[in-house]
Amino acid sequence: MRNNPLSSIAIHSVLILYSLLALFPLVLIAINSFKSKKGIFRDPMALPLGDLYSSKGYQSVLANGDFPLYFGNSLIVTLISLVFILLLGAMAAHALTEFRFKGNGLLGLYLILGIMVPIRLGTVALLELFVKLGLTNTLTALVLVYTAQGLPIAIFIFTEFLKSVSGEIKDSARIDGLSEYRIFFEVVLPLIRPVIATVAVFSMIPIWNDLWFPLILSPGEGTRTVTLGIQQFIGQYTVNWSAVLAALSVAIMPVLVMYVIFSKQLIRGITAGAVKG
Amino acid sequence: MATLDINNVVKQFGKVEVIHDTSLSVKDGELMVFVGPSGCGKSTMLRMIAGLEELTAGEIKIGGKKVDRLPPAKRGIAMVFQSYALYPHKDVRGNLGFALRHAGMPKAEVTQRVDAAADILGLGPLMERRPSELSGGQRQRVAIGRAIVREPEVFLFDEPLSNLDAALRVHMRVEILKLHQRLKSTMIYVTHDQVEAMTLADRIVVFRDGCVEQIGTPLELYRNPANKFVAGFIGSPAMNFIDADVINGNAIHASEAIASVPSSSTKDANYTKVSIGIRPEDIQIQANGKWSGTVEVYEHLGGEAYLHVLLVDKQTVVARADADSHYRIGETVRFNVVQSKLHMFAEDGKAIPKT
Amino acid sequence: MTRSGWRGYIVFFLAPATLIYTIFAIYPIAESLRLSLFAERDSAALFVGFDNYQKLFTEPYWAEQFWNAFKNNVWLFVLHMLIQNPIALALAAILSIPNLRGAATYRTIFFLPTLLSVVVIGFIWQLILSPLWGITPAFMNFIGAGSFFAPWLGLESSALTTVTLISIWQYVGIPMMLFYAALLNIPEETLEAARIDGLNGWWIFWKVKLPLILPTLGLVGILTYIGNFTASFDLIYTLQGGLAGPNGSTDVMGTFMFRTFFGFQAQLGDVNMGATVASSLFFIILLGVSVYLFGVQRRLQRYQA
Amino acid sequence: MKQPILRTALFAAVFSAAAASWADTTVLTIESWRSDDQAIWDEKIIPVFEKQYPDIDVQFKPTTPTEYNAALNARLAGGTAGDIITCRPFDNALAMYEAGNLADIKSLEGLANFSDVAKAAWSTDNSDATFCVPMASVIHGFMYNKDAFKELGLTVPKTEADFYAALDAIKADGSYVPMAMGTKDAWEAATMGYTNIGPAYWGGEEGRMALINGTAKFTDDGFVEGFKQMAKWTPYLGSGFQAQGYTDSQNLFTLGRAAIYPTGSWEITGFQENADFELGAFAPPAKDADSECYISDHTDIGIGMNANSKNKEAALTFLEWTSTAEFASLLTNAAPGFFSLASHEFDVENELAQEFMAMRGECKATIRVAHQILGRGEPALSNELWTLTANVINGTMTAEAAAQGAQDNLDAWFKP
Repeated sequence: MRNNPLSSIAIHSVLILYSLLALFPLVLIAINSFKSKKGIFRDPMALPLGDLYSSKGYQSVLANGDFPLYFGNSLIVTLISLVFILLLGAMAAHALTEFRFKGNGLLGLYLILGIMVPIRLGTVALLELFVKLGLTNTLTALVLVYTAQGLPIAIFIFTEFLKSVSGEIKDSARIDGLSEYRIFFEVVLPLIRPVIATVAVFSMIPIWNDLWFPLILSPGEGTRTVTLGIQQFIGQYTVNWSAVLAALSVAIMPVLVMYVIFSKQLIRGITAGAVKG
Repeated sequence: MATLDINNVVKQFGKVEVIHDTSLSVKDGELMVFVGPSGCGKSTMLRMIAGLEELTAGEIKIGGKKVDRLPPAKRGIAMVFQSYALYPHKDVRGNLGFALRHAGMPKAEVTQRVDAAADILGLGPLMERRPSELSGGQRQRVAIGRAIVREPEVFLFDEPLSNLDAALRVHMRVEILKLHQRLKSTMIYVTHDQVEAMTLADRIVVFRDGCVEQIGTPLELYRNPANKFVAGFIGSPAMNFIDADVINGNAIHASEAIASVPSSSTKDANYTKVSIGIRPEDIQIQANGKWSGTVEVYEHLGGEAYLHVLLVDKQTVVARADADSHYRIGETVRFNVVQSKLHMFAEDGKAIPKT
Repeated sequence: MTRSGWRGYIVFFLAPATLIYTIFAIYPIAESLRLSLFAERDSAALFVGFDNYQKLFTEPYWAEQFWNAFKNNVWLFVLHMLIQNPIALALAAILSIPNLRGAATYRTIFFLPTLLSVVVIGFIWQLILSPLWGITPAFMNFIGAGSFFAPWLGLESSALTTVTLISIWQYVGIPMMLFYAALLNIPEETLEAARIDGLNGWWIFWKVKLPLILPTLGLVGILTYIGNFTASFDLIYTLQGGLAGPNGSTDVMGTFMFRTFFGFQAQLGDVNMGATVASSLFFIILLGVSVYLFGVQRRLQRYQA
Repeated sequence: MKQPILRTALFAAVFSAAAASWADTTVLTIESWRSDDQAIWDEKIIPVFEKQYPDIDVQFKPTTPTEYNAALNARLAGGTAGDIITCRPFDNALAMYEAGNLADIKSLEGLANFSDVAKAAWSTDNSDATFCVPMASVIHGFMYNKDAFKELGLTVPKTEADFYAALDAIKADGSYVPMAMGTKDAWEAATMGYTNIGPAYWGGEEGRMALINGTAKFTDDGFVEGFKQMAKWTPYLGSGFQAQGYTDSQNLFTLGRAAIYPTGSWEITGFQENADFELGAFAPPAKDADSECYISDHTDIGIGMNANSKNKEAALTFLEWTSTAEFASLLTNAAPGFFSLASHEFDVENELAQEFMAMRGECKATIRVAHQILGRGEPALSNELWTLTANVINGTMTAEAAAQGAQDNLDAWFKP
């Protein structure tokens, strides 16, 4: 598109308008996290100035000295699950698209069945399984479930993109004498880096924000995640909204950082990696 | 540097047989071109030689050694792909040296070989660039360079020029020819372009529907096509075919006898219809020619010209004309054919030998 | 690549994913879905074949809930397709303009809502839309449309649409990213060619870019379809509660299933009927995915080449 | 994996009383939906118990109420649930008992401290088994802004007529929303509306028992009148009440913008913390000056034992303790508004709580109408009442239709 100033103004107006729509609720969350509950409802739009200002929310989060631990747990679980989902998912998708073998199509379909029913329904069987394995109240249990939960969609997307990767480059690597393993790790993985970033962004959000499985599988003090930790502020009749908003304002930071990292990868991958045919 | 032998090779994908019992051999240092329309099996054959596809039956030998169960890297081959297949995340130097480094060759030797190859192909100034920063021709040269550094016994080219524009294609064709003369190595070159085949090949293999139609030097194929398919495929513009009835040993077209059917053939087969093949260059426009037709299209290429002539029975023939004379559309022209250069094909497409 | 005999690497690539997935996803889900063929009689599980399915589709109490939830899901899907995906595509198209200033910042801003936990999204939108705390009423008065304000989340006629719009606000970032990646992948030459052909920005988008990213459109479509049945649960459960009020008007397959399976307040969970609802949902999604895999996707792929 | 070690530890504790080391501490985990009460348990209740029983370490591990039932049932099925389980009343706990998850604790001596009415909420229909120690009840009624009433010169209403007169007066004045209630979350409509004021019309326990015996129907006048009252409330609610959630109502009232708040005693702690004005409470109005008033004194929380607990002995010790006067007093004073169900005499210090307690003397008590026996249909009648009542207030359903809907629910499965 040619850069005439008029259309440039129009474009930025649209973008700024949508930014406002996206940001307005977030700004509300941020400013209200610095108010007491009464302050929030007295005037939700007001800036937390003067007697409206209250750091009680943050204080009650900090007063609970375990929050750094919860953050650590959430990070560990999210990152390790992501590594598994991306690596194992890409490996499986690679095998499904690259090799001809009996049952290939069926296995491909089998591997994406999991998209169709929320794994949450299998909670009881999962819990019984982890009790048998002695893995309740461990982060390992969460990592395993999230990996299993994230794999189908990852395999689905990876397969879609791998189909369009040129076969010749893999053949070329074979002639260069690379083993099938090295072809995957040294040729295919770098090629699909942008897709990996996309799937990473896609997969990390439900893991980071999940409440259910931490609640069932690892509710123990040492293995609580942030979302589970926040639940202590949500009661039957009284909800400590200041604390909830404070905790969630902080909780968005790690995923935001992860998103920025991944999306940089995505853009760099796309613009630098593509070889036109 | 080696010979290549393909013995009774068959290839099936599932239940579909795409290569039927095929045998051929390539001599040491020969540049053999596989040519044929798309889907004829030429690429599949190449991929089987490379080890990228498995044989269903038969065997392949390189330098007398059976290789068809070996992985690609152990066969002593190198391959250049249509899409170049460069590693996008490595620069030119990295791409050139990748296979050697992977094979564990000492660094110094890798550098020496890479530099030598870069020298041959004039890649010197581009060594630090990534594939995305190269033009199509440059990428193609890197792809060839990558094959050269491996000093293979057999080079395999899979339609390497079809992604390039016409001018560059001619240029690269010459470069490959020069390369072959310089390296004197055995090469197999797959293309669907008969011009490339004619200009490059020591010998050509014509494929159709998974079968070898004919093997021979370009001139052999041009002069003595084994069948109507090869005759039509080799040569540009393509050979003209005129349907004729056989009456009393003569091929009759438009109630004129074009040629006599050799008597040696009529003994074992009783032809009633034949196809007469005439190359455009074997038609002579002459004012007193035996046949006549009207000019439909007049193509002037500068050094030569072609007339598309509509005959009385609505068949069209293409004739080469004198570049200096001038013709109008719709004009009636008369012509003769060079009898000695006529080809004759039976109804099953097989050439009828000239006695 | 076909080399017969033992190809260990295929096992190497497939086994880890298949194992983890089978043990920790398929096995537990199958265990649950199996329950749809059983019923509880005197504290013992009794095999009843397809009785539960018959019950689900014939008994008015179940059938009404099922079709209500299904109908709501269809509406949810339609709105996401008509609003979310076009907005995502438009934003992605604008962001992919070469040398756009601040593109990375915009992209991050647009994605921010997607990163938030549904707890806080539920809270903040209820606050914003509430008739009591003044945010939306004040805004609507400001633009002179004050009389159009209504307690949208509480009215049967508008609750579902309102919830859907919030969901769109939250999730628009994901299709936007997919579109964005696809648009960046279009070779510059193709666009140059179009420019030489005399197409302007709008037509280039319409006639060149759009057809080229059709496969991504298909992918986004099927992901929207799946998400519409599975991911919509959390937001509705948080915003409208387990009964998906008012009067069931925001009930979708996800909330219906969860409520039936695990129970809600005084309502006890019924794992057998819950599994029946879940299995039905499974087949609905499977149907959609099959249509995509065997119909839509192939056609799109052909277009691509 | 841990079991053998734990069991060995228990053996050591039982057979060698001298072995007073860390090894013989038994850890008891309490499952509860009362995350609001975390501090009360951690700081006030548990320390008192642990002082008396130093070898038992009690941990209060609540789950958010919206997830409690689902999460607890999953944990019970998976075998990872806590030893002590906080019980919802009636059918919900009964189902857990019948599924073999709650132990029969009828042998507990302390149960003698509770009335049969209290125990009925956690016993089988024939009273053969009792599976939870009754813990607390909540009393329904209305809270009001005393300052607002003073300002407008209003007195506490005793009868239906008084009640609407007061509402009219507040509405006419216009500076307050007469009544803080919304229908978005639906449950307030049924719980704080229909089952709050309804007993006055259907005659409290008598009416409820009549439904159970089959001598009355929801379509009878008393029950329909309850719904009619709901429809009458609509004009007194704030604008946009359809989208007003429970949190909104709470804040509307505590910020001093509404005068009357139909509610229950459970709000006492939260409201006293947040309101800047003086709070008062009054009982649901009687039909007229000659009629009696009725309150829902709802048995709300019990506490029982996981039938598969590995620490049964310690768990029973703890349950026994919860039936003592000490626990009753601790709980009621730490969580004013949750009134112990024990027959012990103890003092309640909180004045507002006293006001609610006083209603027990003035009015006849009953429980929420659909909770016992009647709630076993599909959907559970009390859930159905949420929706029906909300519909009536929203004006999308007539009182008669709502009553018919409730009766239809019963007819579908209920045999008196």
